[in-house]
Amino acid sequence: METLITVLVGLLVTVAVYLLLSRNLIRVILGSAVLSHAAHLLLMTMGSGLKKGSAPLLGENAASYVDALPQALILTAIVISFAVTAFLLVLAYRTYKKTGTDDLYALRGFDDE
Amino acid sequence: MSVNVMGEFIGALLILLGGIASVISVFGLIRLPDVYTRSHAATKSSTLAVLLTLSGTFLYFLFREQFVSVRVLLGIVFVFLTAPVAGHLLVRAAYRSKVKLADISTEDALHEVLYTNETENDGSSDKS
Amino acid sequence: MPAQLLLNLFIAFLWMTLMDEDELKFTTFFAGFLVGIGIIFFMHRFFGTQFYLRRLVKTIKLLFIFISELTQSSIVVLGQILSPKLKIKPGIFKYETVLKSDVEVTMLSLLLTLTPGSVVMEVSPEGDTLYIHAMDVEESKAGLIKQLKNFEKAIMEVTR
Amino acid sequence: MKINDVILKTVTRIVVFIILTFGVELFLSGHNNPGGGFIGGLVLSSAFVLLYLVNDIETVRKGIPFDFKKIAAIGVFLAVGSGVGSVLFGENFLTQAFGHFDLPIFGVTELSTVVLFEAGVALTVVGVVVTIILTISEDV
Amino acid sequence: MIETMLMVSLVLFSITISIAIIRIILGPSMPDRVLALDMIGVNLIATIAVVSIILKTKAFLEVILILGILSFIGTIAFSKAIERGVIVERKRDG
Amino acid sequence: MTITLSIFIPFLAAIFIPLIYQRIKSRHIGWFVIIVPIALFVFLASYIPSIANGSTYIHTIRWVESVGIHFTTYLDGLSLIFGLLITGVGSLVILYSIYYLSERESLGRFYVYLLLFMGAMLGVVLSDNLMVLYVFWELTSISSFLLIAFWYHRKKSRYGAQKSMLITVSGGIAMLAGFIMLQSMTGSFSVREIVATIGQYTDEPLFIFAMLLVLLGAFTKSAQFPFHIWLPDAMEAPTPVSAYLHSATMVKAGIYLVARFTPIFGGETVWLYAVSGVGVFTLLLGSLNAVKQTDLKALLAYSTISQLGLVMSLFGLGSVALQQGYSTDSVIYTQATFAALFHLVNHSTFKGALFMVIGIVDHELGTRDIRRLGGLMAFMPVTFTIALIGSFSMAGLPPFNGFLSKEMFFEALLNARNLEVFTTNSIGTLVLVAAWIASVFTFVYSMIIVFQTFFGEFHQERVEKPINEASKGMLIAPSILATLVIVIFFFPNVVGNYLLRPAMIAIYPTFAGAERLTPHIKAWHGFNPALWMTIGVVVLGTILYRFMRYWRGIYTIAPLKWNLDTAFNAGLTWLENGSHFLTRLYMKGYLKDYLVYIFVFFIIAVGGSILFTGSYSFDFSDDSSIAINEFLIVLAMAGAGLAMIFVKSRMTAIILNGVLGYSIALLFVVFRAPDLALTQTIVETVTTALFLLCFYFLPEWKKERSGKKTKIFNGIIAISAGIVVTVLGLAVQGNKMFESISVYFEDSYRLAGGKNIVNTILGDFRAFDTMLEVVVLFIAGIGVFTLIKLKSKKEEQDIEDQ
Amino acid sequence: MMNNIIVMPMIIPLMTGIILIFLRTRVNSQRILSILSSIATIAVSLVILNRIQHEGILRLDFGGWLPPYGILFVADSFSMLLVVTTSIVTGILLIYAFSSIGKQHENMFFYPFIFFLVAGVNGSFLTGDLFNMFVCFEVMLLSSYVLITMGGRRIQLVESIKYVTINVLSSWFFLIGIAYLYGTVGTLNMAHLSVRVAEVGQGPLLTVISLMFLIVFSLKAGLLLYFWLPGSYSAPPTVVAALFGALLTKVGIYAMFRIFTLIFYHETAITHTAIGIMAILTMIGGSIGALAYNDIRKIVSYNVVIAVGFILAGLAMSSEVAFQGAIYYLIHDMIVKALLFLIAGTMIYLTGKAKIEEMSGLIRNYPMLGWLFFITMLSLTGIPPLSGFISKVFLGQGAIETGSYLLLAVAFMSGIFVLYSLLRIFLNCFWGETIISEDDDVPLKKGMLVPCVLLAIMTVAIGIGVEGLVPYVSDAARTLMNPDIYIEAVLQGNR
Ligand code: NA
Ligand code: NA
Repeated sequence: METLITVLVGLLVTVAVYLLLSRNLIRVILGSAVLSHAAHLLLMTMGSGLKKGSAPLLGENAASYVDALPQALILTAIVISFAVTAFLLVLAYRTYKKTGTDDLYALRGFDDE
Repeated sequence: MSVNVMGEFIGALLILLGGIASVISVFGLIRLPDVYTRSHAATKSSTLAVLLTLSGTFLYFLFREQFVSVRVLLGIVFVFLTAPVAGHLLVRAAYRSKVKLADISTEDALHEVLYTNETENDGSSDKS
Repeated sequence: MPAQLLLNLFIAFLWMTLMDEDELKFTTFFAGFLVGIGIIFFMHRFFGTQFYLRRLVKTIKLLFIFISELTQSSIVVLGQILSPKLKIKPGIFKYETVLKSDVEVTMLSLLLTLTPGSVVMEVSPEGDTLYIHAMDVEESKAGLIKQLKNFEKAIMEVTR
Repeated sequence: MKINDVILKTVTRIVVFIILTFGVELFLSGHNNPGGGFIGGLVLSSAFVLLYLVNDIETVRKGIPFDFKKIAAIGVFLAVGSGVGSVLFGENFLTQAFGHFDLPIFGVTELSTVVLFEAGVALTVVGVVVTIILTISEDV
Repeated sequence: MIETMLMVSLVLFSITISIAIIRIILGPSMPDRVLALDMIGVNLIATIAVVSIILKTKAFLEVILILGILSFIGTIAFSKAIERGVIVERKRDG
Repeated sequence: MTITLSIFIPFLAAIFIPLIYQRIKSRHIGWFVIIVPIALFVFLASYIPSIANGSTYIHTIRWVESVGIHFTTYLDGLSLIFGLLITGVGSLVILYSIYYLSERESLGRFYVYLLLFMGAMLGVVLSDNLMVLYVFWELTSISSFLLIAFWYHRKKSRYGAQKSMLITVSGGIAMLAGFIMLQSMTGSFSVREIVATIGQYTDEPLFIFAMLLVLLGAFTKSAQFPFHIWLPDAMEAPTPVSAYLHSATMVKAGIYLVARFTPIFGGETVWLYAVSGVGVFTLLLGSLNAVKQTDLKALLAYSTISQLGLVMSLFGLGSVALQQGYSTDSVIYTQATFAALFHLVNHSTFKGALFMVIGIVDHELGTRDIRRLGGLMAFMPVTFTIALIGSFSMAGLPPFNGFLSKEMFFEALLNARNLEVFTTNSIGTLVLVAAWIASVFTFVYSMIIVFQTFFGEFHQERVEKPINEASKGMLIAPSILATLVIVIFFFPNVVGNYLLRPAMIAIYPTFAGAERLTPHIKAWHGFNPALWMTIGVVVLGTILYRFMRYWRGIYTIAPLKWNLDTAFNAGLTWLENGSHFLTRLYMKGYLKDYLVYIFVFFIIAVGGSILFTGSYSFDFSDDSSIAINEFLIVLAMAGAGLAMIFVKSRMTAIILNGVLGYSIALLFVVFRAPDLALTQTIVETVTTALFLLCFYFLPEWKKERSGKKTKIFNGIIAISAGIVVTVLGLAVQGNKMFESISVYFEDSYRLAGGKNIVNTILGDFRAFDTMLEVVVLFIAGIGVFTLIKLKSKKEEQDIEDQ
Repeated sequence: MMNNIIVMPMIIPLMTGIILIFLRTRVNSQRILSILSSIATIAVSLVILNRIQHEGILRLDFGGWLPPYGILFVADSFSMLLVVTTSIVTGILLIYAFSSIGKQHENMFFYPFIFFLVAGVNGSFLTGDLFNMFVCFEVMLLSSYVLITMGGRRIQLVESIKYVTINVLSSWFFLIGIAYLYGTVGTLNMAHLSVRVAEVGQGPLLTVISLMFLIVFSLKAGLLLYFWLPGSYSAPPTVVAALFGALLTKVGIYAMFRIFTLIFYHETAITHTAIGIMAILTMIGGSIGALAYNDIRKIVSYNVVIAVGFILAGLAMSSEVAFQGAIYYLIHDMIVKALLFLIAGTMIYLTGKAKIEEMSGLIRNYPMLGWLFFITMLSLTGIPPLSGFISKVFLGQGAIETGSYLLLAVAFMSGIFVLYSLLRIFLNCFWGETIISEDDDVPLKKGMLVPCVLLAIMTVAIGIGVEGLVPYVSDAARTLMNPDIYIEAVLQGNR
């Protein structure tokens, strides 16, 4: 399972990187969203094993529990990446309204002296 | 076979039925000609599938752990309430965004009301 | 009606004290409540009012109508999907309902939409006309309208 | 023909209350079951989002006349402040206290300062999500 | 026996989800995709229900309701986006 | 203590001058300023007797004690000479400037700079600590910079200032590196301590580097080839400044440094080659260039370069004595150093006088162009006399002090010719010839100054102002210097015994007892080779001067035509253009390019090191099982992910992203993470809603217009990045080295009263993370609000949008 | 152990930021509170710094959970020196903001974002937990995202898209780096990480993982991967640019030092060599960039890049003296870069132009500003006795001690490029013909000048009074050189 997920992570990274290298702003943002999916999955596989134990709830009296720490970390990471994605999205929206384009080739900024 | 095992079995059976219903409905999703007919398959059959499964789950927990899962009950109610609304909204959106009916369609009572008087037509432009 | 409810609660408490258990249990209370319902149903004519859980009964009745319709039409639609050759003639038709309030119209729409083969597409701004998409207009229009009437009646029993 | 959202609106009226109740339940049960301030907050805010989706902003604002930025700020204030609070009690920053109390009606109940912290989290989430959605929607 | 039935239904749900994804990719119209997404959401509910039976835990029952809520909200949002473009209106004109 | 104070007095004065200047506008502020150098001169002069008796004075103020940087002042013979020069010439220059600069100029600024310089220069020569020395060293560069650009509205002034600053500060930085190396070797920043212990370290590999770096500092400051190019442009400064900084004192800081470091580095042959080689070359080049100048000040600048080269080469030759080690025979070589010190003093007198004279000409006539001048002798007799004295001294003619030091220079060269290092390949002769030729040209340009300016016909129409002799005040200072030129010729041994001898002892501590360390200076010592050389100079020089128009053409021939200035300017332009070109090459402003850089770096660094270190040992034995449905989900995710790349509608892409998100939630369920599954589902939905919200305003995707090549390139990067992440992930899974700390948290109910471990971690064990995460969310929320609501109104004033 | 005080440098700004949200429209109250809060932060930081000298490294276990299980703050001289400098610089920059940022911004939560930024920065300096550092980074980054876009001018939006995207990417690298590290050694506490890495020896795999962190912090610090920096630092309002120029890269630099001295210090042949090469390339790239443009903001931004290379050259050398040099330079650079950005911004404010060829003779109308620039230029060049000098000496000693001559050469040469690039500004803009007539003279507000003067005083004071800093800096360098001191303090009897 770990291997499968890690390969999936690699695949998601590939997709995300490809999207990030696009010239369309929305693709870039989508890329960053996929990227964070990949990171969260990767973090999951880095615990002490997938599916080895039950859900980390003491009420259910299981013999062993899965690694809870990565879960906590991912939770934090999800929230942060949500915050960032939200901001980035609004930034894209504002930029489009201001400049009339979402083509990153047209959005060079300072270096186009 | 005790009552509990019996209950569990019924639960599992319901779930299996749900699975089958689900596959059939997704079959419809592929097979049917337009979004309107597909929506029949999707919203109804899959709703059925979920209701079956959730009922099965409810029974399973009830008989196995004597646990009355309010959440599952609430889930059933919720799906009951919302699935048709979702279907209705989607079909309406499809029609208003001018997704064509399949050629085999025979009757369109809505066309005259919506599109004969274009001035009344608000917000049906395809923005997506 | 509140009187019936209070009475029912009283019966439940009574039941609980009669049971005389070590601790307070919800199940005991619930059992008492059920007993109360039974007692009150038999005695409600003494109050001169209708049984306060009448709507519940009617609702259950509506539910049964719905489930039977659901099963019937599900079979029809599943058959249509699975039949080797699609022989459906979909279409949109208009239905003017006798129902008035938002809740009633909504209930009707939900039930109709939940049963396979039909989806409510639009409700007219006045709220009295439904535009319905049917999987097979030619074959099942009559059946659908019968179903609608069925639902309308059952709904009115609950709401009015 | 004008769009008539009667079905949607009617169902929403019921659904919103289910969601809200569920959200509060999640928030409270978080310490022992899945849930907690964050998830609870998200569910609560999804109820608000639903309201905004189904009705328009002006209508919702009439019913819920809060400044959601302030709500978020209050939330953060609570979350950070609960940490500062423990400093005032001479404990390490962010020390949470918990204990089991025998309360008259609820029986043996666990009370924890985490609740305060989680409430802050929940309020922030609600405030922020709604603020974001409102801000974008209002900017046409 | 029960175990097998559950596993089979799990596979069935997974197939449904996979096919729905194909529908999303193929379209052709946007409502088609949203329809498929909605279907995925609903089937996820079923899947999670089955998974929690298999895992013998009640931990995921919350997820069921949440998924129901969210797939509903999502579908509303999408249909409004398709129908009107704007999904939250400032003031409804009607 | 008082010596330390003498460094600070000019700085203190510099602070007070602006205050006084604001009050007293009626009087020339210079009269207040001049008190400072005169007082300091008198004060330093009072040390002459005791220093001559062999005393030295040292005083330390602690500064950065822990690093060994102390504010230590050290007064010995060498620093005394320089101290006297600085204050003495300083007094005269200020006196001169009082008449030279009108009160309309920003005198406050001028004198502040000048005092700053004076303090800095005193600091350079009086500091024992290398770091403190460096402090003052750079301060002289800065004050020079400010003085050169005193008239900063002139383009040429700014250019000159920039050039001098760049060159001297660069040299200074090199020197700093050298100093640090010295300290690293010897463990001390104190020159005296280093001198005392250097013998142990001469074999260190750094020793030579340190030497070269220090020399770089000295050469840049003293305008040695090829760094001399800043000096002619520094002539844009007001003439008093040129006289003071760029001829008498600051440019001699490099000389001072060489002298100071002779006991440290002098034992090395490299030192000899470098110092005397560069010196002679500079001497020759300077004199050759001086001849072709038409601007008198430029002529003097090149002459200064040349004379500095002369002094420099002498110091180099003098170091031979150290290489030979102390013996009665080797003492002879110290004569070169003696000559150097002597010429140093002499040069300050005659060159100072000459600068002032040229300043007078410029001041009175408004031009310094030789081609426009002539016949001034009749109108400006005093000026002429001073010019004559100065020039003839520079040319090495008696009865002026220049004659004495020039003769000693030739003698030193003749002595050096017998050296072992030189005899082998006749370099000695070459040096001798070069020096002699340089002297010939020195003679020529000295004559040019005198004859082309003061003889011939005067044409009023060629100059800017009506001709008049300069005011008496302006003549006082050059007159004093001219007098000194003659006085020193007649009483050279006063200078020799009281000033030069202690300095010699400072430079050759090991030779302190040697009788012949300070020779008796005689004007007449018979017809020795040196005298013959001088006669030769005069004869050939006269001939060349007379027939100049016939040979001037040689300046158009290649090596003489070559101009380092053009090279310098071209270098700077090339640097700027090249920088622009290079930077623009990779700073394109496209986000994509920047991302490509990052990924390429990632692939090379991480991927490369995985390959390089072989960290790709996998171990799949610990993997948990995969159920069919799980496999299907993963497959579906892969499909949805890949499809995102190809879909044509952004809405579809969003839906696919949602599918990914929900599927991950499902995976979280499979992985027993209920809280995650919950959060992921909601967050995914809200994110999707946000996407939809914004989409209303955004345009539909256009087809990517990038070509096939770009797509393939992007694809390769994307795939490589994916592979690296996966491989590293697998490697880590196969190499778990420790038990995770998270077992501890399974005790959460007892520890923190919660049964949901994840929630307990979030709310208790790692509550701080959660608190900050909430803050992050909050910032994003308020930030979105700000981003949308705050719109700048003054859009048209957007400068970057021009 | 009650060390609650060491969370204060983060919590005071955080709470201030939150409270300021409620004071949205009351600008004066905002200002007063801001200043009071800054003073409090400075005071608290100074107290902590001095306590460390007597009591050794201080730590605070949040919630009382012992490391490595809980999160903790660790205050050592290195981190506290940076915290102190940050607090002081921010306080001074706030004064500049009062007179320059404008009511529009002030009503839009400008000050809260500044305080959140500072909270993030100080948190990053103080945290002893790797994942918490990630979170602190995000607090800082999110604030910086907002600040860079505030005002919404075209250029801000365009540049911030790049800035945000690149930072999102670097955060991602950070996250997966943490994932890998956690997967290998199973802990997050930095001291504990150090212990565990040392226990198994930093094998190839751990070295590869350490390179992940190299990428992350290089991106944040602008080490080699600095291409995002010039644009982003040129776009926002002056105060913000100054804040960025002074603080943001420093956090990356700090993290780089922390990680590569505390955890990954075993394989210097790979990691530190890489850092050295990158530092050299950074200095070269920065130097070239500083000469490449005529836009003041760009020149100034590339100067930031040069400094990054310079400081990390100290890390590459990896000796106590070199660390001292780097720390001095860090402190110096925070102050003087802030000053430089302020002056550059003020120049643009006064003239409405940004290119050097479009300005001239400013010194006549604004002599004070001109001389401040002059001091800044000298200080950055490393001219004594200003603050940049001493670090140059230490770094030079470190280079010689470790035989890093190429680093030494490039580092010292970069000083010349700094000088030249700034000299171009000085000569072209301050000197030359005065082109602004007395009538067009935009008055230079006192509120803008005072902060500049304060910063200039600091660079002089630090330069001359450097002995006062010596104990702190040498303690900081000693701790960096001997990770055991840090580990001992964090895991006292708890290994
Ligand atoms: Na996400
Ligand atoms: Na992220």
